[in-house]
Amino acid sequence: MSMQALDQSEAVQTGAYDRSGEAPLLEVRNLVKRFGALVVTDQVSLSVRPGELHALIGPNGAGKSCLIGQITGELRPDAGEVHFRGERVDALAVPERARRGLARAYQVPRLFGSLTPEANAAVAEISRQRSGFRFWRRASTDRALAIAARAALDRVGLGRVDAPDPAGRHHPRPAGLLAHGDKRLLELAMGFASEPAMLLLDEPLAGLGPADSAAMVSLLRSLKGRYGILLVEHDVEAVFALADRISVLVGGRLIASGPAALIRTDPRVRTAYLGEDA
Amino acid sequence: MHPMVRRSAFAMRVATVPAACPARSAIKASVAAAFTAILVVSTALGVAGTARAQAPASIRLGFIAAMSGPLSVVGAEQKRGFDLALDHLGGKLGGIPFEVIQGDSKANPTATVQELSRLIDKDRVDIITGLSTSNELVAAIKPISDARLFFIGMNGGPAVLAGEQCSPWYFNASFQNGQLTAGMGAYMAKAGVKKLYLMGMDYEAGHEHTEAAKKGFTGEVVAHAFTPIPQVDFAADIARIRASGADGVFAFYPGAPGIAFVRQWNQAGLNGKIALFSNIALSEPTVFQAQGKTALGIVVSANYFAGIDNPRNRRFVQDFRAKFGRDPASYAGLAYDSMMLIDAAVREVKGNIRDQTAFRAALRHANFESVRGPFRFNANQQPIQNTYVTQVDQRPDGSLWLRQLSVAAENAPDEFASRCSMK
Amino acid sequence: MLLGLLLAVALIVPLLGQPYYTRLVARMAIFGIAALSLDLLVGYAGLVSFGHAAFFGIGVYCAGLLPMMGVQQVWVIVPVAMLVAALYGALSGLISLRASGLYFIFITLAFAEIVFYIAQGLRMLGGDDGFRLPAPTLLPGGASLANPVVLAYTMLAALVLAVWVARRLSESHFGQVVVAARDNETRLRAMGLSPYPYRLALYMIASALCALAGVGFANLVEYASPASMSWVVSGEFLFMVILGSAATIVGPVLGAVVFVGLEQLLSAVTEHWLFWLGIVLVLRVLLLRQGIHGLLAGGGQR
Amino acid sequence: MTAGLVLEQAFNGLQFGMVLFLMAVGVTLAFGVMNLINLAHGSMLMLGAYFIAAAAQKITAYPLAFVAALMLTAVAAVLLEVVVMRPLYRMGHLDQVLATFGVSIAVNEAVIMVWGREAMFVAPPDWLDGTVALTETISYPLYRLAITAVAALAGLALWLLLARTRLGMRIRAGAENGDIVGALGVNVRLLFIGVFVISSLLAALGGVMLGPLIAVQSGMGDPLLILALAVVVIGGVGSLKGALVASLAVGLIDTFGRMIWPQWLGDVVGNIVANASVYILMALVIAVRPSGLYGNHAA
Repeated sequence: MSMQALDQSEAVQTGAYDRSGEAPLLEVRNLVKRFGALVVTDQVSLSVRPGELHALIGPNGAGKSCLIGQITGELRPDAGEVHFRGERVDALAVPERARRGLARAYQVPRLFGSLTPEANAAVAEISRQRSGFRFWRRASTDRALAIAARAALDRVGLGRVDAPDPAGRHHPRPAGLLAHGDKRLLELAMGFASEPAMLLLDEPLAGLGPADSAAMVSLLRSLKGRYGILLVEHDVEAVFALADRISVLVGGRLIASGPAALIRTDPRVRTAYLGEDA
Repeated sequence: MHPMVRRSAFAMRVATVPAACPARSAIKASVAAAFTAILVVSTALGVAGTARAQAPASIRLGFIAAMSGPLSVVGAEQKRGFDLALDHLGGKLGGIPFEVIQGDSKANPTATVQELSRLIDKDRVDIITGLSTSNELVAAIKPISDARLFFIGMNGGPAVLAGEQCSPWYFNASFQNGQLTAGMGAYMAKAGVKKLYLMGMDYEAGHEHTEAAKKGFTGEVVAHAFTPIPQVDFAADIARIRASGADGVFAFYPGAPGIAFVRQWNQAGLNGKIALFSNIALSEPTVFQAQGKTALGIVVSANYFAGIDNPRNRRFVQDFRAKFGRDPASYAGLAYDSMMLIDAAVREVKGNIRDQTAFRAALRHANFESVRGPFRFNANQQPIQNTYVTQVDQRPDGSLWLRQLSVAAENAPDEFASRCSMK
Repeated sequence: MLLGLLLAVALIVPLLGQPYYTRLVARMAIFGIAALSLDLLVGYAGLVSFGHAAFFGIGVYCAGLLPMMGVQQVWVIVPVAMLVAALYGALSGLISLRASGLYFIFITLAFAEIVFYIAQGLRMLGGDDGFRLPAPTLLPGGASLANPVVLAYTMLAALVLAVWVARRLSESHFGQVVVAARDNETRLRAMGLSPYPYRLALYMIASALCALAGVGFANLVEYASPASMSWVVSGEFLFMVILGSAATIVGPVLGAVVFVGLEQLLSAVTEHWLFWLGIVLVLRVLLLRQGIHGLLAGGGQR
Repeated sequence: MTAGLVLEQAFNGLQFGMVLFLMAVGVTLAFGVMNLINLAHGSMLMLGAYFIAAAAQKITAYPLAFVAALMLTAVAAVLLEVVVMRPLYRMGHLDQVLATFGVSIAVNEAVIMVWGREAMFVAPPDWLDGTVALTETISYPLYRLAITAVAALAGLALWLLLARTRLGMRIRAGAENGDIVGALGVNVRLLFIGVFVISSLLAALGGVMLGPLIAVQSGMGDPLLILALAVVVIGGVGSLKGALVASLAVGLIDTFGRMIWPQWLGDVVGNIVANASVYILMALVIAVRPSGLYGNHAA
């Protein structure tokens, strides 16, 4: 197992403490992104400390997904810097940033639709242990792989999906046919399997029913403190319940940032954003 | 202009789409049945075929030509000549009853080999004749020789098969590629051409034909150009011809490119300004309909054309016209000749073709009356024959025909005979 | 079960002493290997290559050229052919794999056409006419692949081996990554894997495997020409894969068997066989959505 | 190379490019709007040529035969759309490639079954059968100029249709999202038939115009289709501008390349490069821009 994997597990284990004084895990400085005349990211700076759950809220079209895209590397910023674990990463490609510990969940879950949930998690494990160029060993009978995949599924409560039916037969269902909530959980599980330092979650509650929603909130709560999390979410109630810190993005510009209590009472936020609801 | 925005779904489906509506599945079931049947039949054929008995009482003649695919024009014309020969032979080959097993070479060398395997191994033919293109021949001679069967070629003859790779099993009853054009170089020089522009399709036969046209030409060759096989627009080449200052062009373009070349030559207004020469491949009866009047005046050389004057040919052409409504192309004439050659050889050995030494000797004698006039085989079993110069002309009824201008080469062998080890 | 039956028939046929059918079996096995190698790309990686015949042709030309230099041993010819194909696969793959979807389909066609025109331009090798194989490939012990029985068994063995290797490959860690990249490239990237090196490796493997089929084909027809790498042949390979159903390994082999059989049957019945072949293609796509393999495998479940 | 020759070759390259454009624009339109890869597009060119050859035997007035040929092609296109193409729109590219390849070989064989194997004759109209003087020494076939002009007019008409008419707006909207157009009350089925017919007519127009120039024969459209596909990929799939630029580029590069490469590289290598030049160009473009010159999406 590589040195990097050890580093990462250390980061996970030590995540439970309050680290407000520590160096940030992720730091975004003066990021700018334009599409023609439209400025979707306008001098945005923000940071996420280890173990912190930092929520990013804002109306539709505020540029939240674009910001996440620039952090993961799917979009190239026009100006500004992205630092992750003390290293400048804005010139790196998506996979390289991911390998440094950035894991992402998408608004619409992105899965390997034809593979079973277990195999989905196994691919994440293959990615983590860099065994993609093993040409001969069967993935399905690789015990180490199966254990890791199972553990990842269990962690999000997805162990049941792949279980044998009452008659004892095994019907592995392709991930593409899972229920929406399960797809989202599976995507999270795959994020964990790569033992990341940080999770970027793009609206994990969107489209979930009340039961699934509650399960997801409790899962997020359990993750809090162990990973740095940047959470984009529309469900304001959930955000205020979960977040250590909240930043408000309106029209590509960060108009406020701070602890939940401060944001709730911030007059600019109330007029610009929460006002719509109130 | 508006760049169109498009959906960017590259959907690779996984093979787990469930069957939808019941009406469809009924169709599916029948298609399924059909596919399964094909699967079973195509493999079971292997078992069924073994029971086939042999019938040595009559001769089994294999006839293989390009009956499908882009060059099937040639195969179809060969078949016409072949069929007319069957009529004239009255169901007997050298006095012996015979059976024809037909194959389709598809103008594709590998398909040719496969089809030959069917004729040789499964249908157990005694003699094979046909083939339409040079590349088919290159691929075909080896398996035929290995099977120790005689093959009588009906069209074309690449240099390698006349020279280094000549085979005692291969008799070319048509022409070695260079023979179609033998003597044309001297003829063009005599006709007053000072600067000659040579061009042809970029494949082996194209090189051989244009190379042959160069022989004996005393003037200046200003260019020797080749165009890719699929090219059908010759505007750029015609421009270069004009710019080269050539006063004569020799162009080798069989089939569709030939039609295109002649039409475009005409449209560029070069008819009558620059003399256009070729061999029979460029302008012959199968393309007369498509070339129409644009072909008038083109001078082509040939080892066979409908206007050759001898009793055998008069009968052949007359019956061909009666049956198909136009003059035979050389493909038909040479196919007819091949059959007559086989007929004569079988007659000479009194049907005992199993005596291969005698049968080979009989084939070499070529004791038949050819529609093309004088014909005999050289030591390499390629023809020794005349090459005629003809010009596309018009009859009073508007139809085109080839008028003989002169004889370019008389009783001439091919140039590669000395490279062949056969004596 | 059906496969076992098919294999049994294939094994028995060469014993019957009917070279035509023995060659037919060899032909089916050869195209089976070619179709299977294309299935690795089309089925497992979602890479629709319209230029796979280039690698087949490279195999054919290697089997034709090496004997000119006095090399006939299968242990030299096959590795050389596979290596050359893999190298051209790497070279063309480096560029092709940057493109996707429709662009990939036609850039692979372009690379195949480039090889085609090079082969056609090689006048010392007969240009478009091609050339006769100077000598067949020899197995250790001296058995010649020009002997249809030897060839049929050799190619059947190679096919069985190829099916086994392809199975293992598709189920390996590597295979899982390749399938994952087909299903969702974005997810794979976000997980830290760039699909590019895996696809390139697969492209090279598929190219090499197809060259193996090409060596067999050269010995079957004892002849090499650019015709063996034309875009029509690439299209036929795709047809075999789809006819049998992609991403199943044995499906494309079935597809190859049926294609070769169908071509024989149709062209024996009518000279307009191309018309009917076209109709069969359309019907396969419109009506038989799961291919022959799906039909046989899924028949009971409906 | 004299200036006169360069001028004449430029005209030739332009004319070749414009014919390619007629083909390519149909390919790109069908892909843009219906997401369809159509390998049967070459068959539509061939049908156009066969129809004018057949029509010209019955109708002596060229303009009437011209219209008849296009109308017959339109009928064939509607039939093809309804029977085969429509279900393909929702399928993957692989299925489309195979099914349309099947259509192509079936249609190629069908014309043989109807009209025989030998090539058909089409004459250009008398009033176009002459030459015009480009320079004092060089005259150029009037008919080739007419082809360039007709192709340019067709391109212009298409642009006007897309940019200035309601139908064009719908086609463009359909390209963006077929479902939304359906919700707005536009009959998507009819719209798709319309686009398929327009795209087929452009190819058939190419066939009608090329009829007197090349051999009207089975499979005549296929080499042009392959080139048109290369053009579409070089220009960027779905982009009309890309199709125009790439068509002209390919036309000119091919025409001049045949003169230049053999001179620079010798006969053997030069001919190989000249023959493969379109594909080499395609590989170079894709190496630099994987979505073609004007394509901004992964197609």
